[in-house]
Amino acid sequence: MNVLPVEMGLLLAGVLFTLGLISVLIRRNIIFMLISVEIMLNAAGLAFIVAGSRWAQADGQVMFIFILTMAAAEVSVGLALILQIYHHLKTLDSDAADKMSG
Amino acid sequence: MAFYIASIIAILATIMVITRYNMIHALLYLVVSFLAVAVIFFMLGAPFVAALEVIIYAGAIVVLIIFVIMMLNLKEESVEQERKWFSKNIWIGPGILSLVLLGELAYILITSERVLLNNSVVDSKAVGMSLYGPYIIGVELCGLLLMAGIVGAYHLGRQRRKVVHRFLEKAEE
Amino acid sequence: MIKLLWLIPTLPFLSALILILVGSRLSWRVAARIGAGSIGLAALLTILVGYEFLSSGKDAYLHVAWNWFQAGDLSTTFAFYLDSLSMVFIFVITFVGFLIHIYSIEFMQEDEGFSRFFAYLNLFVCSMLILVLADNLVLLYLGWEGVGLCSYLLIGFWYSEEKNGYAARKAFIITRVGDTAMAIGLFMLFTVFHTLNIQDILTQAPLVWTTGASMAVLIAFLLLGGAVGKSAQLPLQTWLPDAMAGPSPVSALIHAATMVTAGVYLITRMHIVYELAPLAQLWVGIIGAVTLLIAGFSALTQFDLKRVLAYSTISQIGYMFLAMGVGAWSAAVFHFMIHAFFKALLFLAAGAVIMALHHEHDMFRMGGLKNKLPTIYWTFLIGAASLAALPFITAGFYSKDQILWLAWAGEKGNLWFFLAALTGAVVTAVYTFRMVFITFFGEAKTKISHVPGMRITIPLVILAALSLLGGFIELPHTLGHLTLFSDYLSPLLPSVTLKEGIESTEWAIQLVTAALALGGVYFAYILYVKQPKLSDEIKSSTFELHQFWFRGWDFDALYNLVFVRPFVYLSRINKNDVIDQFYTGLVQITEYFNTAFVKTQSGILRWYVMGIVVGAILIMTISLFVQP
Amino acid sequence: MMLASLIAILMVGGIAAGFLARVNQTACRWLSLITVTIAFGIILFIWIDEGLSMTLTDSWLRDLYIPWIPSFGIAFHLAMDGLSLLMLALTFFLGILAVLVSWKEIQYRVGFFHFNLLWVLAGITGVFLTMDLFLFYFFWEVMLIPMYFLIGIWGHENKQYAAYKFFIFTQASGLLMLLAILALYFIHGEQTGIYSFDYFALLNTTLTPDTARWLMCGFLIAFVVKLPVVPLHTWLPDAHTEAPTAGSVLLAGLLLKTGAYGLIRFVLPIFPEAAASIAPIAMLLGVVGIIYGAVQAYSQTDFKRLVAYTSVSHMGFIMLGVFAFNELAMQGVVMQMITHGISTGALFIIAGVLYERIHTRDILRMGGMWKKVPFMGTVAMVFVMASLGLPGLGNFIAEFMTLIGAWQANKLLTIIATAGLVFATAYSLRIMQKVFLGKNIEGHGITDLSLREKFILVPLCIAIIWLGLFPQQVINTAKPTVANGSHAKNHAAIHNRTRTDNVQYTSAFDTERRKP
Repeated sequence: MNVLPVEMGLLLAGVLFTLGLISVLIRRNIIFMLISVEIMLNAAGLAFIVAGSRWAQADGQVMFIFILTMAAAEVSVGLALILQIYHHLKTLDSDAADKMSG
Repeated sequence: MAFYIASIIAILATIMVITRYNMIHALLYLVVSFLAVAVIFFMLGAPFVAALEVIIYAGAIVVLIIFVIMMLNLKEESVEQERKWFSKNIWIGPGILSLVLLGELAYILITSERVLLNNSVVDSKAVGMSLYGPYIIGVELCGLLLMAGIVGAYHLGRQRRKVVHRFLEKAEE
Repeated sequence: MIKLLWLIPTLPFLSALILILVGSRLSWRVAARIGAGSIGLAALLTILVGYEFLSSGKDAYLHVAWNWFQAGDLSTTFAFYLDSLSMVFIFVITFVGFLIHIYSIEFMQEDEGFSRFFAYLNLFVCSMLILVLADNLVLLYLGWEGVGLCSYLLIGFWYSEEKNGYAARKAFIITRVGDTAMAIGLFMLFTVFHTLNIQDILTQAPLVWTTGASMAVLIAFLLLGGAVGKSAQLPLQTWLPDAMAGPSPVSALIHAATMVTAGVYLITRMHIVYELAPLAQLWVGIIGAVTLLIAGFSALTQFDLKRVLAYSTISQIGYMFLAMGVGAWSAAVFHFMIHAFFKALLFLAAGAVIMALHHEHDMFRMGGLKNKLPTIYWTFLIGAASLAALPFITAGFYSKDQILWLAWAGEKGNLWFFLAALTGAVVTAVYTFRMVFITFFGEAKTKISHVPGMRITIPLVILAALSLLGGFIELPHTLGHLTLFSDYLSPLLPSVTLKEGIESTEWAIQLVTAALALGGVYFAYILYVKQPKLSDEIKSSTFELHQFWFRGWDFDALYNLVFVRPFVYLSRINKNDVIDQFYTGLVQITEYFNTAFVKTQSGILRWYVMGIVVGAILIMTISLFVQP
Repeated sequence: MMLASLIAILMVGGIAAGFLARVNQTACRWLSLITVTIAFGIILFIWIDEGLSMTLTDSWLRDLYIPWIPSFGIAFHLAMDGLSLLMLALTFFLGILAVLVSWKEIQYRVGFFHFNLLWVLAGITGVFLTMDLFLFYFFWEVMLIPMYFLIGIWGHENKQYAAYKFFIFTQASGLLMLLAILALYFIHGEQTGIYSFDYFALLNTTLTPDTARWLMCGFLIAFVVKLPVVPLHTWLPDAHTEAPTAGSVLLAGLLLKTGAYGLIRFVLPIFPEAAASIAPIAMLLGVVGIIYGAVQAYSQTDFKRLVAYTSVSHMGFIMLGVFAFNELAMQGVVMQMITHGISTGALFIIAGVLYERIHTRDILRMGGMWKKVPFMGTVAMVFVMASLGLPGLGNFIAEFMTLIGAWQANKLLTIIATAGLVFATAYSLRIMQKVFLGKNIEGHGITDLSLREKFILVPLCIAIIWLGLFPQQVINTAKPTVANGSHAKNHAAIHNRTRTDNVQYTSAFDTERRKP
């Protein structure tokens, strides 16, 4: 296996994260926003793995597992919320849920 | 070499995800992206995590989202709506911001000292030792979190049964 | 008997207390007995105490009622100190006070506030007695403010008239200005002597200060400030003419006989300090001289009977100040006593006239009362003669002559003082007899509605007798040379050192004085009886000056312009408190920011994410490019 | 134990009264009255029993020490000296009157009103007794919140605004004090290794001049806002005007005094040098307050607002006296705290009594009342005279001692302050003129004081005259606190005598002991 420089891994993580971020910013559909968040979480996990691999330690993977757990919980709660929002507002438009505006 | 190929696939797939109008298509590309990342994990010497990536991300989470989309029973008009929401101008601001962020990140990485990855494999056993050793408190917290997630999802997802008199319901219509 | 000294102020106090608490339920007869009776008892007690005091031959008697308060170095007692000076004062206060109380029973009979009137009057007598009997300056200050309060209450006695209330407040506030100076004087005295006990201060003062010590001068000036306020001297004299809004007995007791002479008492009491502060003493004399002239000229132009008397009071107290200014302490006290007799008489008689003419104050609407009210006429005439110092038979002549002589011959006297006093004497004679002639001579212009009864005439007669005979206890060198009064005070008050070789001129001075007084009377006779048109001509030819004097030399207007209006204006424009604007401004700014920032709380999720991104970029940029 | 019982009685009584009102409102009023009277009785008992025999070296009467949160060095520490005793006597005296004045005035949510009233009193009691700074802050807040409700629920037209303003001013300044307390706590802990909020322990903290000045400012601001000192006074006219009568009485009579008490108890002993260094400025602020309050009072047309501004003016004397640093001035300050509580409280009660009858506080619409209500007029005259400092009434003793003491410290300022008495005369007489004298313009037909109102006002009258003629007892009681520099250190004697449970505790911040 080729020996890779660390920054390439991290750069990949950064690119993926940025793509997710752009998506969050431009989408109005809540489900798409949730998907984009998943992309960003995944990118963060990738960064951890790269770091763990750099030191040949298990800690990076442990962190990834934590992120994974969190993502799972987040998705389940998030989807439940989406169901509720859709139920109440009859739309997936995140801008429609602006009752909290000051 | 394989790393670069996988990387490019991941990036391309992700770009496809964020540009689709149809959710199901986007999710399929997302699976591809996750799989590519799983390959990278494998190459980085983390086979256990690669497996988890496939099973949980590409498997469970994506499937969950698909289920929800199916529950919502979205039709063609949702795709149309997505198209309507998706103007060209909307890209400009987020794009610039994100690129700035990415640029700064790249700058940090490039200017930092060049370090090569360690080529050793950290197997699942080591991960397990680590998880149930020094990180035990984290595991417990994750347990709590999942618990809260389950309870929260159940509570939020429950359809409240409206107890309204039928005449009143009629009146509402 | 002397042990009962404490009862003298206590009796009026108890009576006042009873009248305040249950007065409204008492019939006027009972209220009058309590009110006047308590003063009568006090007067009787004064005579007994005085007799024992004089016969004991002691210098002073001290009665400590209780320790008032003591903190740090300051220790004050509620103690009464009787010596020959306070003896004179308590005698005048209780005795004249008693006569005025008797007079008031008839004068106020019809008034619905009868018991309230007596309560205030008794409270006044009590405070005045405390003032003159006080053993320390704090207690003196208590009496000092107490009489101020009673003066306020009594001037504004008929409170439903807005202008009475105004006069009352004016009196209180202006005297308070003087009191403030006096209070500061007390602070300074305390700082120097660590005590406010009068006798301790007086014994220590010569040891601590040399003559002319700046501290002594300063303190003397500050105390003078208090005296000037209370005694209605320049520049704080403006309240007294307005104070005539009160009932006539009040004017007689408070604004002629007793309270307004409190300043004289204070300065006489502290005479050692003034001896040590020649500059301040000189100013006492200057203030007295200027005041007596200013007030005298103002008195010439008044048409309200009581206002003439008010200005006359200011003028006569000016004489006392002049006397003190030249160090003639006992002459000042002597004039105080005689003045108390004849001025109380004049006020009471004027009150009787006013009452008889249905509350008519304007002299020019009186006239011809000589035959209709003969008792009043004769007593008023005696009082006026005494005030004008008609020679040889009136007490006023002897007391005033002494002052004139000492202003001329005394070591601290000078020509200007003498000339001022002399001019004042002429003016006094003119305005006094102008008053007499206008009021009692000529034809009657108003009908008499009330003929005074016994309770009014008896006090008048007694006071008239005193105004005539009171002077014979102190006669000048040229006329019998009797010095009962000054001998009596001599252990306490130093006598005046005369200039070298001046004694021979005394008879000449007396002659001039007598001639001028008689001349003044004759002048008034010509102007107001013989040729009334002449007075009108003079008046119209000097109209501006006349009005200027009539308004009391425009001091009121000056003070209104300089002090009252700015204060009221400042207070009015700032009614809503400009400082609060700062805090409301703060609130407005906060609210402005609130409305500005609340827009960021749009409820649109993507905006929040955008915020997070921008924040992240900022932080990263800062950590990248700003190296610590 | 008696000290804790004072607070406990009031708190329990408050809760009980709150519930009792659901059954019977009159019973609730009686219960409150009895509760405060019992507390007053206890204080009088202590005063007669021990207060009179106090000496300069043995000046602490009672002490109660119960560890509360020992790991942070927080204790339930109450102690009483002459100053606390006087303040408590005033508190309960006015407390009784506050219950009485509300008898007819408050008809809405009676139970909650009395609950708040008693809890304010409990808070004030705590403030006057506690010797633990954490506890002090606790009670400082306890007295604040019920007061907020008193103004906000039972006040007049603009009550919400006034309540907010009052709350924000006091709360914001109180937080500064909390910061200063914490800083002091940590500095002391670092120096000695003992982390404690105890007043007597913190007294011995050595501070650099700079630190001391900052910390003092924290305390000072809390206290001068409460006092209040110009320019931090603007909450007071609003709060006093809008509060119900009982609220105004408590505000003017007691809450302002907690500020003055704080200055005497905390600022001067803990930061003596820093306090001395700002003394001229503080005195200047006091004098500005005297004059400014008096000028403001003159133009007010709202009776209660006028009286509120007189409070600002009178509190200036406290500032002047406290920072004059001598016994005379300090005695004057203590005296002023008591007499101002009585005289201003009485004026507010009179304003309330008038409001009940003619439903206005505008003095331009009053006038000529004397004819109708001579008794009320006489009582009002006494307190108006007290407020202008007439000798023979308590306020004179206070102001005279303050001024004569201040004269030793700063001559010019004292002269200006003395001149303030002239202004005091102007505004005081204006009250009398506009309300009771002059003509009855609107023809109000009103009745004189009822028996209950006489029962409220006559004791106040007697008290103010008594204080004017026989003030020595009060002066003696306060003497050890204000005259003796080492007063606080005397506390060790009684403290050791009573403190049996000398608990050894480990501090949470005690790094030495936490090392394994």
